[in-house]
Amino acid sequence: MLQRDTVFKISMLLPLAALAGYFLLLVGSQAAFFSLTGFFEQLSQADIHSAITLSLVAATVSSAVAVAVAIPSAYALARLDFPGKRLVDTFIDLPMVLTPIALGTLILMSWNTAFGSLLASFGLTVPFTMAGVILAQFTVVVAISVRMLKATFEQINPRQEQVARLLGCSAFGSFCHITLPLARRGIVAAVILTWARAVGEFGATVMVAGTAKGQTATLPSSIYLAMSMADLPRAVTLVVILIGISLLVLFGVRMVMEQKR
Amino acid sequence: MLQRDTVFKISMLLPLAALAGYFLLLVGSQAAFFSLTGFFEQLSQADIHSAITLSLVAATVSSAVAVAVAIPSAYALARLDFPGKRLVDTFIDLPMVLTPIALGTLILMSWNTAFGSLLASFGLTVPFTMAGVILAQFTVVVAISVRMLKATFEQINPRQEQVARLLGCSAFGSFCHITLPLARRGIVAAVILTWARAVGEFGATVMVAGTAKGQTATLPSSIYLAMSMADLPRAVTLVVILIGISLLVLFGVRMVMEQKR
Amino acid sequence: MIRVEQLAARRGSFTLGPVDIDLEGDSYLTLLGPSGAGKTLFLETCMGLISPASGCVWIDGKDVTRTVPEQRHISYLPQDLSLFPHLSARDNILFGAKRRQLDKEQVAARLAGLVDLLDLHNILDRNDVSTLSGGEKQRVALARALLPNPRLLFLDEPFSALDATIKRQLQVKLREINLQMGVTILHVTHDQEEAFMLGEQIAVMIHGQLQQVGSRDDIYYRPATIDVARFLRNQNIFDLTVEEVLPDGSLWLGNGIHLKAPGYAGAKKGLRLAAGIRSEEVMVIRPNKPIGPELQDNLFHATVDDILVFGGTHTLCVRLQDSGITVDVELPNCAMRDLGYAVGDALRVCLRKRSLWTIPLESPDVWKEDHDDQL
Amino acid sequence: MIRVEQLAARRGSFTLGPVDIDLEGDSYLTLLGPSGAGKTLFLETCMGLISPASGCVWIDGKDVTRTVPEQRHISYLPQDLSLFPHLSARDNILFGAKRRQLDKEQVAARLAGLVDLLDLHNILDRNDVSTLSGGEKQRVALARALLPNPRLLFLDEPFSALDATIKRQLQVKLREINLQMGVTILHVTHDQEEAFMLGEQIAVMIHGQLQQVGSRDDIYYRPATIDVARFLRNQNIFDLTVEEVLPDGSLWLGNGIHLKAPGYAGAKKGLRLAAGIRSEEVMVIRPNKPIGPELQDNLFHATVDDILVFGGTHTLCVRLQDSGITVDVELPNCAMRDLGYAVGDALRVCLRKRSLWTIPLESPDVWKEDHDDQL
Repeated sequence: MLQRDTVFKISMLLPLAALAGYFLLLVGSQAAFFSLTGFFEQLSQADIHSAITLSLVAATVSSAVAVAVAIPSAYALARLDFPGKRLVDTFIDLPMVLTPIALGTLILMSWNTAFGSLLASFGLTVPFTMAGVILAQFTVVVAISVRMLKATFEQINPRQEQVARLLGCSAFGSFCHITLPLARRGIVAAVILTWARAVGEFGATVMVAGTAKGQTATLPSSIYLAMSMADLPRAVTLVVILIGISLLVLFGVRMVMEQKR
Repeated sequence: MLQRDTVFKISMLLPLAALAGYFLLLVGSQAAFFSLTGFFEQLSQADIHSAITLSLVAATVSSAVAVAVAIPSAYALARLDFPGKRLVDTFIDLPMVLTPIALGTLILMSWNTAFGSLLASFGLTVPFTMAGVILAQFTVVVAISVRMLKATFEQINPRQEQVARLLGCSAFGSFCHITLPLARRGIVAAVILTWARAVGEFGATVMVAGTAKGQTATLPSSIYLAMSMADLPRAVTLVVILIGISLLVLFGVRMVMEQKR
Repeated sequence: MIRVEQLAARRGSFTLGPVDIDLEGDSYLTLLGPSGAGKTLFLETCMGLISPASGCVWIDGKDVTRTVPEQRHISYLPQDLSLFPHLSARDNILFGAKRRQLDKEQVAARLAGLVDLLDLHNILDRNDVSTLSGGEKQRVALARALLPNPRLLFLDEPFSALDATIKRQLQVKLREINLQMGVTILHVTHDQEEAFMLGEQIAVMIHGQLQQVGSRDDIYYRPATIDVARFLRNQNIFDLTVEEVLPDGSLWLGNGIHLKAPGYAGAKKGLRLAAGIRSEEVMVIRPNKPIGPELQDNLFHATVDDILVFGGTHTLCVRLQDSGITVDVELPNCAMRDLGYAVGDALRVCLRKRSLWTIPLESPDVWKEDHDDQL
Repeated sequence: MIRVEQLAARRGSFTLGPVDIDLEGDSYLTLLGPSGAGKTLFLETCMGLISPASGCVWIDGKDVTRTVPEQRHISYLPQDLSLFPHLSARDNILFGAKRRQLDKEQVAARLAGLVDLLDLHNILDRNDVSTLSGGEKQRVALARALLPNPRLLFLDEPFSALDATIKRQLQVKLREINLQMGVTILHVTHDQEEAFMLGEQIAVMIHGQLQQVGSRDDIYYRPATIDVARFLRNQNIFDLTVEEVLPDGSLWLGNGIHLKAPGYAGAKKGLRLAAGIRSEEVMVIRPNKPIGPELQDNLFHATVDDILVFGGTHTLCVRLQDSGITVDVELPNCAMRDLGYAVGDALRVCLRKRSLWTIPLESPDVWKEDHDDQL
């Protein structure tokens, strides 16, 4: 409406449009290599099957454990006061800035410590096993989960929990009857995004569990294998699956967050 | 103080403590393989030098470009209304949920499109070059940058910009004189975290640019190479460098965000 | 100075206006209304921060409806002040002058004048404006708004966060600024005392509509709508019908209670209207006291139902004997001390004809408006 | 019912107390103070949501200082109501009964009673409480607080978001609940009218300190500290010294102005004190009118400096001729109409001895407290 403002608005919108266009180009660029028959042909192969299964199962387990640990941890960071809180709050972000490759290396190295022996005594072997895939994914995604849930809990008015206390709830009761229901959407969003990150995890997984076809090769590892063998049809198939999952996740999260009540 | 509350608090704090302990264990586990003489010996080698240089230069360039694109984009998402805003806002998060491996594959595939020809006509070759490292890092980190800056801009009271308008600023003037100075800390934090993510990027980089020693091998790629050749002293050195960078980044960001004014 | 014609705007599901207003130079208008009435949205639309859905804004005779905010030359003091936290107090105040590249000597002279007027001597060189006290922030924000020598100043609830003493000082200061600097002021507030003290004219906005513009006495004693009457705490509002138009133009109204009221143009037998009287205008007469002829109309026997005690006043809730209708009567403490009423006492009350206001009702729906919220 | 002894608490750099208070059963105390005075923090500490830094809380004779909130059996209505958005109106109201596993029949009977009392018939089955109007939310929250049949009800600014008509209805309802249901109410507010209307006793909290607890007249006419006097909008406050203690105990005070004031225990020549008079208690006397002996003291010749016009009252700012001191005089509109003063007019004012309050000052610093904020 106001001409001089329009120039400003356009100069802000153009970079955004360019960025969105670039992403669209990336997503579309597989179309040149994609064929529907090839896609279904690939899907019927056993090692793609096992990669899909492994990815979904491992991601589900690792993100479930991550969220289960993250809910109380995030609540503690959001609501409770304790000595060293700032230090812990900062340190817990480590996996968000440290490359997954280094995290994977550290997991392997920790295998030689008392921690590894402890896991081993439970019959859990981490290097080059599915347990390793899950541990690698958990390590990478748990921090994201804590961060998202902390923001969720911080948005809940503590007054609601306090009123519930005075109406007869214990601290635990008000957490279950008030906090968790009010955090519902944030928790669902955290589960979805954590799961998506776990599905896409590559660096740590490849370090800890390797890329043994049909055993520890997740979807991302399988892309890496396919590309390193110049098997484009397979790579395209896997990329399309992952794009599909990503778009589902993105719009799923938006739907959850915009839900009424 | 109140006994029944204490039980609740402890049951919230324990998972957090366990998590922090686990991360501490991971960070500490390299100690078994670490020796100071070995560390400096490794540091003096040429290909480690070049990996450090490449990582720092590429990450600096890619995160600078990412933030430069993200500032107007994030402002547009935070303040302006335009058709399709919700769609763009959702889609722009794609690189945050799509695995970097797939992103890297898509970049390679887009090399065969008009976009690739365009870049090539400028003399830019992406596959297996430093330009490829930068493009891969940029693609992975730009969305994080937009997300962080959008949150920053949303926290600034638009009333401040409006008052500046009435005191004689154009839309662009109020953006420069009010919005940017007020977003200062958020922008610095975004730069640091974007840079850290770029330094740690592995999946897309390895797909696009490979791991050619002394040429396109970044710090994470070098860890991967070292581990695959079972060169533990080298891997430990690189991991320690990356842990150091990560800790600096984490505490740097916290300092920036807690700064007065 | 500023004229607004059929201005309408929308925000979400809220609709403002259409609003018409015409503000002369040097005048002081307070825009009074409950929170959520659209007062701030109205200011924003006048300033060009929001595009109007329809209507025009003229400033100094020029149509500025499509002009960018920075060229409307309105100074604005928002409710949260919006001091720029990254600038010192001095740079905050000088912000407008720098952006508009005003003559430096003139600016320096004006700054010195404002420093004296608002006593900014000890504040001017403070670097971190967030450490200023509430009143200090207010004065810096006021100086920032006044430095460009505006002809038009918009104030949005400027004193809502201040304590009573400082608020009064700044209110007096504002009146002085209006008179001495010749700046036209449009002052938004939800505080009735503030609106009445400062506004030469008062405009009442409720539910996005400008319901009445007038002098203090108009607004206070002659509300134009039931919403205005309620918002201005008229406790005694009756739903009545015109029973007779008397030869002198006055009206006999009835519906349980029978009242003689001043007439209005177009009054006809059978019309429905709202009538009311402010509770401090109701006269209380002891049972056996002789009374003059001017109090013979609208005189009722009543009993005290309830007594509400306030700081400086009491409110008697009295029930009229014939109709059972309850009337609130406000008495200053000194009168209450003399009269010494208790619950159950008998007395007479007079709803003096000249104190009654009437509002013709076009539709009976206005009575329902707040029905959901009535106990 | 509830007794608090030397209770102190901290939040950030703010310190509350130490506070002592003793509230009888069935009583209604309003805790009045400006925002930021620590009123909410005080409630939270009493309820056990905040650990006190020191001091004790007794409820019904039991020391509950270390008891968890849910076992203190206090019902709480916070300022934002904090209705549970994921529950229906009915489930909100019944939340406490379910958690405490109260007898179902008793609960049903009590619910029916509350539905009648608060007219919840059309609201009870609403699923999304966020769609209720302000007054409806208020009634649901009140019902939720009252359902467990509390003996102690804490209200934190319950009506601050409501419009005047609905506010008054709910205030009257609250008084009824206090009297009929025998619930002891501690009601926090910054609204003086509300505090005076509802509180049998009023406690004034400023800067985290309980500065005065007393009846309406005590608070209104005999403030205990200068902070209280200022907060209650005493416009006329003088800084004086005792010049003479008269044989009947009254005092001659001076410092520019000379006033005869009621005495107090411990008054001695040379002591410094603050004295004041409410502006509506200042009497205005026309220049030539004869006056009775009770007005002979503290009578001053004065001129009108300024006139502030409010809704139902005018305030004359008059300057006393001898001392040059300015005194505010509040006149109701009817008196102002009769007297018809204009700026510059001469008149006499009487600061009646019995209307004067005095506050002995231990340290002269109290005058400086707000100095930074004075224009």
